[in-house]
Amino acid sequence: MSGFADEEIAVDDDDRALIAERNLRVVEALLFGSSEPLASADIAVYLGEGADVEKLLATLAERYAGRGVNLVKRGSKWAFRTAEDLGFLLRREETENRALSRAALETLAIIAYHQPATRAEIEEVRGVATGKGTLDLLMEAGWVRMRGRRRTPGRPVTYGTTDAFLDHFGLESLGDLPGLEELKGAGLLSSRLPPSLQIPLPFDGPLREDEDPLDPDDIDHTDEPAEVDELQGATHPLDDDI
Amino acid sequence: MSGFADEEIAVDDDDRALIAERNLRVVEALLFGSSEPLASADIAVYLGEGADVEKLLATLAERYAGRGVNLVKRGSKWAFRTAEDLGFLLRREETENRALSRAALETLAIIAYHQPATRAEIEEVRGVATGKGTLDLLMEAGWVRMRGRRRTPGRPVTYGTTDAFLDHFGLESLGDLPGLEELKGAGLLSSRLPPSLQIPLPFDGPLREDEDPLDPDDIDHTDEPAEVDELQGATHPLDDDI
Amino acid sequence: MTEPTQTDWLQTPAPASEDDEVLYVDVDGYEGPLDLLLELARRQKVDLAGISVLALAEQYLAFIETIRDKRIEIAADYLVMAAWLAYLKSRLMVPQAPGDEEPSGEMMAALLQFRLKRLEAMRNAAAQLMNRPRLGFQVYARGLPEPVTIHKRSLWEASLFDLLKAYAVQRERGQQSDYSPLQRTVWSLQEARDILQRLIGESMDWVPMDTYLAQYLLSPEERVTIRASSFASSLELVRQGQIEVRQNLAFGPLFMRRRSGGSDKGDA
Repeated sequence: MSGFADEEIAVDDDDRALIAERNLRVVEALLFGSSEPLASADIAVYLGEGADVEKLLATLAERYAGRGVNLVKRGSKWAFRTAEDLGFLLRREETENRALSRAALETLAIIAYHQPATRAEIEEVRGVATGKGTLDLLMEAGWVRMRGRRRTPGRPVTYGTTDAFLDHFGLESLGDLPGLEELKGAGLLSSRLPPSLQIPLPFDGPLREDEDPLDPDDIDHTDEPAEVDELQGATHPLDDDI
Repeated sequence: MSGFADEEIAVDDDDRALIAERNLRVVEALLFGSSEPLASADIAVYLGEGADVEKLLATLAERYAGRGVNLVKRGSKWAFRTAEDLGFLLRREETENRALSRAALETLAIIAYHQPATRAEIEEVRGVATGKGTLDLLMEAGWVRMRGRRRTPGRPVTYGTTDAFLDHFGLESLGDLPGLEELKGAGLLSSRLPPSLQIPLPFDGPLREDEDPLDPDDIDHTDEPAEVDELQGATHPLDDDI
Repeated sequence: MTEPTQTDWLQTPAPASEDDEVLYVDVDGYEGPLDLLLELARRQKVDLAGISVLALAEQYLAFIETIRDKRIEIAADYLVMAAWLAYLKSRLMVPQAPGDEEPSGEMMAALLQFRLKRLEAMRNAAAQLMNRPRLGFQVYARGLPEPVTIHKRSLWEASLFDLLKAYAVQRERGQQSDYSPLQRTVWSLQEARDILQRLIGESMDWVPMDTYLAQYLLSPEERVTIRASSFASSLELVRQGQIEVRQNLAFGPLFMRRRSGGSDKGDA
């Protein structure tokens, strides 16, 4: 089988085709079974000397093009890989119900009542520093969004709640959040609080006068820019309707 | 995509062909990506409701017939495996590091050909006591499982082979066991004397009438309870499908 | 003859001995007595169907005898088989008497042949199985599997009550820095007694208790504890004969003065 060209033995086309087909099968099996991508030299040792490994690989890659699995070249090595458009098959999403941490709950509550609120304002009420992770988590949950930037020195980002927030907590609008007297009435706030304690009127409408739109690269600061973007986009048309 | 026939919406042949081709790619990618055999139910969840998984599998198996990699059926599951005839080429140098003892080998063969078989029946064929270690080893290898308990005094555990056994030895079903017909003809699959009229065939399906399910704490006797459990669980729904 | 044979082995007398020359085999190499018998049968170099069961039994018994002569420990099941074979031999050599309920020698021989054939068949089957193109030896699964990775997405849970409570707790916490809880003064009996002694001093005039204590009774919160402690202390002072106490009418003012002349008891 090897070196038939050198030996100048007349091999008719049928035989050549047979040999090529057989070699293709070997290459296919080798690549399939190998635990790492293979270089053409790795494959050559399994074939007759006259075999054109590169050509066999190209033929095989062509045959697998458009299939569920493709033969791809990575650097100088070859491997079978799931077709890119079917990558979703390899990822499965599982949802898991988890209770929100106290820190996240507190931060969310402050944003809900004090929005638009900057991180410094949240920290002022909470009395402790708020980790970036907490805000990220609330944004990932889809309940908090970045609204804009406050027109004050440092231009801090202002945070607000989303429609998903209203939806989750069964509120028609922020106006449904109970006020001071209602909280007292529900026994959640002590009636002995000084009269100086006020609860602000939260606001989740369009940007206020003291807010600038987000900078274009603010979006990149989040882990899931697409989602944040979408939430922001979703809020505005509704505000117009109200 | 699902139930289009019922809805009597005219779907032309081109669309059908497109859907089938896409489904084939999905099936191909799933099976190619997995090192373990997959049941058609595992695959069905990734396809439209109307998809005929068995037919897709048959089509795919046909396409890969004669190739370096074949789609093979192992029990009730399917997997891509390198072609058997290329074995001599692909054979790896590394020898069996864990050669099975003669006792384990004989025990495995007896279970395969006589299943469901109790330990007493295995011992009767071999004429010698079978150590617990031998059965444990075979179960650990994933080739043998506890099926249930025979409805006879003492309620002995019955043993059978697994889909992994079929996969390892390249058998589509127990009917492919080498020499099965000859052994059956010679009456050697009987656990009794030759004059006995019934010649049982090995059987790895659901529990028979003379078998009870395993007791809940039987599972704890094995080193890998989850596997035994899973293997058992996996067999039943598939048997119903066929 | 439907019962398994193992029980039969136990019902037989001790074996007779006989010599044979082929017995250089080591019992350790065998997977039990049936395996040994199979090996001996193979040495007859005929198909198992054509073996002489009688010769086989004799060879086996001779083998066991040699082992015992060498005082080598031998597993009990070899001895059980020897006993059964000795019985088989005796059944084969003595014609079956009419009315004999025991299985005939021929039946027992057929049983042995069957068991040997079956064991050999299983042994061959095992070899055939192992010669198949096995997964991981000649046949391969995907070497670079692409397993399904599961992304866990958290679905956060919180109720409106949790939210409101979290808010309220924080607002209250914020206010607590301005709040100083009232320190309620409690006069101890000893304290009241010291004060009374000091105030009454050497005064021999009847003076209402509240007058003595006027400067302390200005703060309404402490009025009760001062009065109570002072009254209790005054009773003790009266008991000790230091002061006298007088009250003209119920709930009227309580007058006190120094008792003249030391330790005599006064009336309340």
